[in-house]
Amino acid sequence: MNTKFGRIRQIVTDGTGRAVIFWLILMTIWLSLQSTQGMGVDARLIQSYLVLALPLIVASIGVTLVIIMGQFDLSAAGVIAVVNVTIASTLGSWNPLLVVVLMMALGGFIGLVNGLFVILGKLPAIAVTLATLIILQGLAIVILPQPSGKVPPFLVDGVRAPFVAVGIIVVIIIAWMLFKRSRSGLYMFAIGADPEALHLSGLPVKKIQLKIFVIAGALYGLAGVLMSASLTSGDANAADSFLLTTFAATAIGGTAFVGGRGSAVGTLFGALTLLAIPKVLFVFGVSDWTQKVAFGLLVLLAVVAGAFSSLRKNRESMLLAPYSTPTEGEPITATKGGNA
Amino acid sequence: MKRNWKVAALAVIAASSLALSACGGSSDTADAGADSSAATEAGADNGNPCGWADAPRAGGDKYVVYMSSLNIGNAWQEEAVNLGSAEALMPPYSDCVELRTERTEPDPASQISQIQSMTAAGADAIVTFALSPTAINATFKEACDAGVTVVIYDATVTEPCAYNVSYITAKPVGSDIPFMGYNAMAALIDMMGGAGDIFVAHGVAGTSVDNVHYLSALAAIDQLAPDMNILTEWDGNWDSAQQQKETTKALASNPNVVGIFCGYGESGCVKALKAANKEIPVTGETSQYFREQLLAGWPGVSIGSPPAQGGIAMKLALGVLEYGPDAGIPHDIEVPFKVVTKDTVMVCEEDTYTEGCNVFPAGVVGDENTADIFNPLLPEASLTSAKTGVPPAGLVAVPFTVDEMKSFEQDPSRRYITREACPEGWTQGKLPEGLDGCVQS
Amino acid sequence: MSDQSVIEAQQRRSSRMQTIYRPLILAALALFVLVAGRLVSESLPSWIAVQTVLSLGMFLAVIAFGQGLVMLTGGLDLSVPGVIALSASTVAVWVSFMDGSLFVGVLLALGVSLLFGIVNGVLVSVLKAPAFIVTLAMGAVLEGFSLFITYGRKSPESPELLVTLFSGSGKLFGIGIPALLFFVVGIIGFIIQARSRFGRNVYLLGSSLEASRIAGQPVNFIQISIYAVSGFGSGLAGLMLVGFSGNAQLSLGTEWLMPSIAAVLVGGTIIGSGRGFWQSTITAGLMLTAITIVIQSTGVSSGWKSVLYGVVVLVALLSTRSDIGRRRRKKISQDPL
Amino acid sequence: MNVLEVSGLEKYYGDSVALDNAGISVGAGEIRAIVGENGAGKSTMVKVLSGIVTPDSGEVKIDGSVLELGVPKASRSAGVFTAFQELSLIPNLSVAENLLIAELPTRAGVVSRRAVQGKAAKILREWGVRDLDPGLMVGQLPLSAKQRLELVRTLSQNPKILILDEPTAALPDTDWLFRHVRAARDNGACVLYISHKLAEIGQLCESGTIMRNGKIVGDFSPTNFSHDEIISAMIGRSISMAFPPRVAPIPADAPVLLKTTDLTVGNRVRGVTLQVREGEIVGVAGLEGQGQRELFYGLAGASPVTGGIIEVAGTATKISNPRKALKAGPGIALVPEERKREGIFADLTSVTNISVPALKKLSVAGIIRRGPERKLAMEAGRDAHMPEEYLGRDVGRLSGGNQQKSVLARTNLTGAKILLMFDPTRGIDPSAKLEVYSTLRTSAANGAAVLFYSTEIPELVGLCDRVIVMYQGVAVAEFEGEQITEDAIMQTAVGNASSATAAQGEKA
Repeated sequence: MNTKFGRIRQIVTDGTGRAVIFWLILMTIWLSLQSTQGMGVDARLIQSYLVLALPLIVASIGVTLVIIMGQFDLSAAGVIAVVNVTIASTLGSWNPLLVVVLMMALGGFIGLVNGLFVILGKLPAIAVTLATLIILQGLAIVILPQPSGKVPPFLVDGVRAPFVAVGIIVVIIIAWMLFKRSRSGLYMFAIGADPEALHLSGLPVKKIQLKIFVIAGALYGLAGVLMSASLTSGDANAADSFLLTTFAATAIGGTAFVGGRGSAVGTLFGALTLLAIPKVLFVFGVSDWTQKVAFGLLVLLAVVAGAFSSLRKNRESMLLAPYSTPTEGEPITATKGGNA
Repeated sequence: MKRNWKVAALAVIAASSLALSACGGSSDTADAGADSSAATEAGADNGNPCGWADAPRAGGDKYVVYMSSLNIGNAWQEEAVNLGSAEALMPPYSDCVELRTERTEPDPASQISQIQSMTAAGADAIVTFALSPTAINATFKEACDAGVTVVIYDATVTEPCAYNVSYITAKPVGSDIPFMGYNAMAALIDMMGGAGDIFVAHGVAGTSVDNVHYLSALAAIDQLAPDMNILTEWDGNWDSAQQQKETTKALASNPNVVGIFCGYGESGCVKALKAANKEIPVTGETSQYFREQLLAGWPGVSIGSPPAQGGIAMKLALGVLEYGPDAGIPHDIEVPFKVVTKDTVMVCEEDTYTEGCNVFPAGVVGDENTADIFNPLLPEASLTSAKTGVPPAGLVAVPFTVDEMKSFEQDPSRRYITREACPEGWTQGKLPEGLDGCVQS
Repeated sequence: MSDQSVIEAQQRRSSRMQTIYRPLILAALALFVLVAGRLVSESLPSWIAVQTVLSLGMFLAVIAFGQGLVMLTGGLDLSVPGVIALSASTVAVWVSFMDGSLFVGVLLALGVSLLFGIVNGVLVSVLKAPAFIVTLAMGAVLEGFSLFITYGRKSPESPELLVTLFSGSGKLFGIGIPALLFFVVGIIGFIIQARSRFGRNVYLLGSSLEASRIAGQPVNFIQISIYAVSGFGSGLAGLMLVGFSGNAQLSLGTEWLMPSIAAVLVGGTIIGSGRGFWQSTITAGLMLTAITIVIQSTGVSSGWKSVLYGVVVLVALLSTRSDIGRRRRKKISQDPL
Repeated sequence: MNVLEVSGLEKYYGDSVALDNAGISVGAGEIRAIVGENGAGKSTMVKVLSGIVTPDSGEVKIDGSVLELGVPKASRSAGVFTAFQELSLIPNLSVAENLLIAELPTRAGVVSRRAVQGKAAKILREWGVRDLDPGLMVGQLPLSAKQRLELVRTLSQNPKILILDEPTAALPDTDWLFRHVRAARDNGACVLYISHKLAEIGQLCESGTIMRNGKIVGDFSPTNFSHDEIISAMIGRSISMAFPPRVAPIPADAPVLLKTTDLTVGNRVRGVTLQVREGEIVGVAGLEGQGQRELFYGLAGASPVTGGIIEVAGTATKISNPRKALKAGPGIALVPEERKREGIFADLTSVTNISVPALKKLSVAGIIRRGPERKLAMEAGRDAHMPEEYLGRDVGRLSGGNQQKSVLARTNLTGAKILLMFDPTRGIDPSAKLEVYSTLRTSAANGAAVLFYSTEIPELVGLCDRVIVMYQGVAVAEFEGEQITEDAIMQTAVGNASSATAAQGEKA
């Protein structure tokens, strides 16, 4: 398995690796066709593509964390909408950093409420977050009856400044690498796999779950800020599509919906893929009904390919499972694995 | 064995997705072919195609113009984009313009992405329906800065560099009072004899168009029938299915209603009323179904957004390309609309514009299609264009003159509603219709 | 073995709680809501209101049936709006443009819905792709297809028969046909889910896929047939809705997806377990419909309305929580006696 | 003065009682056995002591100071450490991370793999475990290794109060454990040892406590109490712990129902040749993870067979899934290893669980006739010694024994003549075990061919007509009649037999 082929095989069967590959393919198609059509490829095109992707990336990562923990969260779209209209209606001229902190706190608070209902109220997460979603989307319209308002200019220009988007993405990747290896990170994966075992080990499972809900909420808050920055205004309906796209990004990123496994980096590229698809369709001149069909099929392709290869992977791992001699003899040898 | 056919399944998906992209592409090139066939040698004094003000951004012998609407299978959206496309495919424009039609998925990110793509692909003009009056602004600004002419129809945007072609603040033909909401509500009150309780349907909550309609309608109530009650309100989402569902619910809780302020999707309201066999006054927009009901004597007023705005917006865009951005073409155009009641409803000859006609013969178009494709500003409109996006042979566009366009400029007092700002020399104040507007300072 | 027998008694109670009490509670709540509606409209409660709740509840029930089965086995069917749109436009286009017979049109529509349901099922069961995302993408594809078949056409109108059947204009003993159909749907659904072999297989699969496999159940076939049924149900709903609203359009199903999921959840079905009962789902559907009717006629602005709706859903979830009975009894058992 | 003083513990789940005024006191340096049927409250008491479960009332004193109940941290800091029956290990974390889960060493908030693994490796070495790579995912370990890891994790905390709940359920060499338990005892720890295996208790414990229905029903001294006496006390009525008698030796001409030749499953089963005759119970012995699971699952079509021939009733058959297995010749049915995951439908009633194979013939026009279903389930249940009053109940709520009985009842209903019983008696109480034995024997007497794997060698000795020993995926030895002794089996199972070394070489 340590042959070059083996390693390539490993990348392809690994969710994250596959997401990256799929994304790279789409990007190549897009940019190559773009450059052959009229205007060439300039940095600003890619820059604005990344800026547009940022909110989805951050929100989807929030969703991913909750899913890794073995729970479900539909409230992202609601939080983002509320944050967006709050900024546009009242915080338009506030200190941008304060805005970021406040909005992440707001998101975190909503995450806390979700978590309390799920963990203490013993209600299914999907049901609770569906309810909070409806509530939050309503609140958004109450706060901002019609699109208007402005976003702190520093935020707007800040996010658009060259290399900021790339910078944020790099930061996200590093942050994930660290979080994954932090205690909370390990516990998150553990809960997703077997909360009972963690409980028996004497660890505060509920507290950890709550923590993840809060972190996810805070990330939605941040996503709301980023979206506001790219919309430069408030619109109560602007975030509606996040309800489903966040999950699509997570799935394309190779995170299984069963808990205990998954990767934020995969999700990051899942989100980038989702936003690359329209670009590809555009350069192909795909419009009208074919647009929806092609989009659907590409998403299916991404996900099914993932499911398919991981299916084979499982089968192999079954066959390659190691021997063990429980007597104190030769050591057990098997593929070591980290989370995700 | 098992695995093999899984592979097959994947292969199928992959293949079909590519196939679709391809056929999408081909369909587009077909459009291009349509006009290039009509293309002639672009000869002109200043060397530009058709002798227009500036050279095409992408070079080439034609101006690249994008026409875009929402991809939601909505009859009105289709007609608007079709009338716009047809305009660019009529002589004289067909020789100067390469038309590219697009559809936008209904979420801001998609539209932003698409506008960016259009700009990058060398658009000279973008004529589009905007999802939000504010959310796309930054992107429109980028396009403007890149030298693209951006024209928005129906709903408006607050970005100053973009041209708004809209009916929202306009006056109906033959009326001195602006605002569709106000006029519709006034007509409803009139039909109800100035008293009684009503339902009010919103469009999509949280949009400016809906807000303007709603507020001006409320203003009408305040001024004309202050003691009238609104029993129930709902979000109709400008969708007849939703309108019907909501009307049915509302009738369940308030069967004693005597009038409905319905708006787009009115056929849903009427159908729900019929199911409950109640024949009460309804305000609706311009669907063929509703106009036919009026023809059959239903008490109602049909007054709504003309899809002709698509064509008008296209003409404006081409005008800007022809005369140049500095020719003084106004950025705010008000498109007049018609008020039709059971007394003024009149059947058209199929596919031609006879003055005053406002409904097609039964069976020519579908229930949801709008009966109101003709507009004083778009005499060259035709049913074929509205249906297919391709003008019937021999039909010729009637270009605007700059003065013509100026004559339809929006009244500055109503500028605040669409731009959230007043022109210089004006300050924010209340309009006679009760809305925020601008007053001369 | 005293504790065992105690557990048994408790089991009896909690299962009755599930199969009888909860649906009754929900139905009672639905009625109560209509009565309480008096506060916002003096013409409530009324016979019309009851009929409306029943007929709208009928559409919801038809969609929630398949949705419920899918959720029992740990999935979600987000392709519902797509299937509804496709089946609706299929029948409408077939009848109004191809001048085909309604019968064939209906068969076509249902056939297409069934087909794509099966495709969903194959992707989920055989290729082990997450149902959530498969059905989501499939929904987009189907919306594309229904755009395609109605593309460039005048919006297709519904066959007369469907209109009279489902628009509520057609009546039987003075009662709207849809309202009556609610009970038909309820009974058929109950027979399939609670009494039929197929229903049993669904519960077994939902309770434990592995055990089903070892016990020699045809798991893939069952899973595929579940999604097929869900597709078929949505297709059926498409036919009903195209009759209800008089013409086919893309948006026909969009307003029904979330309510169908909400009905199943408020009905107490737990995703990916063998727990959940049809009678609770449909009564939950009735209650939610009644609530929307009353909320609609409150004077508050549309934003507040959805806030109110969300809160009510949350409250409904809390009040019908499956372990609530057990908790109460625990307190009793704690006192010295 | 006792180290552990428990008094008046009460715990109700709904209106079922798990602990009923339970009290116990253990002194320093004492190894106290706690015995009782499943559902007697042993595990609940363990969880109360560990702070996992909060009792409704009661008090726990350690060294005279009251322990804060329901707080895991408090219990740990008071020196209570537990090795749980249902192993508290996380499958997707490494051995090292599991070993140190409670206090993972972090560097700048990040848990450094190297530090953790180093520390873990040291601990493992201290406790004489050299066969566990700290970097391995626990999910990939065989059950025996997991159990060992759980034990090391508990022992390494130098507990003041050491609680071991069924520590040898999957542990092959008990000596290793006993060595360390005694060591802990000598360092003044007090040990609560919960087990169904009375033989072990006799070896290890000085004193014993018997629980029943959440109550303490008395103490006993393992040395001078007979097993039957203890068991009678546990279940409240007297029974004798005897295996059902073997029927007369199987006639040589009895038809061979199941025969494999060089059967391979992945690389876990590497060329197993065996045959089971009608009316015969063939035992399979082997330490955890020697391929016996794959053998059973391969035969049942639950794992892909990669080579060799399976002959069912004399005809070579390809078995690609459990459904095919049931249909093959006289039918092959499997009683799976993981009862909770693969055996029962926890959310559904026993009737529903049992009637699965009969659904087709129970239903008319796709509708299940419920009367006949109940009747059929009741009969099948009776044959499997399933008390009728449980039939209407969700299986997930029944004791392990009754769960297993419902699985056996279902297996019988399939009418399959070839029964693959994979450790059907794991973790179920003595009386239930007896009933399982007799069920097996009866079906064998009725002409079934039974392949029977058990982790408890005495069962194989007591029940089987023949025993095959697996080592490293190969059948290394076969014993018949008088040859079947615990010692012989154990010797070959750990690979000491000459054939085993051959297998070794084969592997290398």
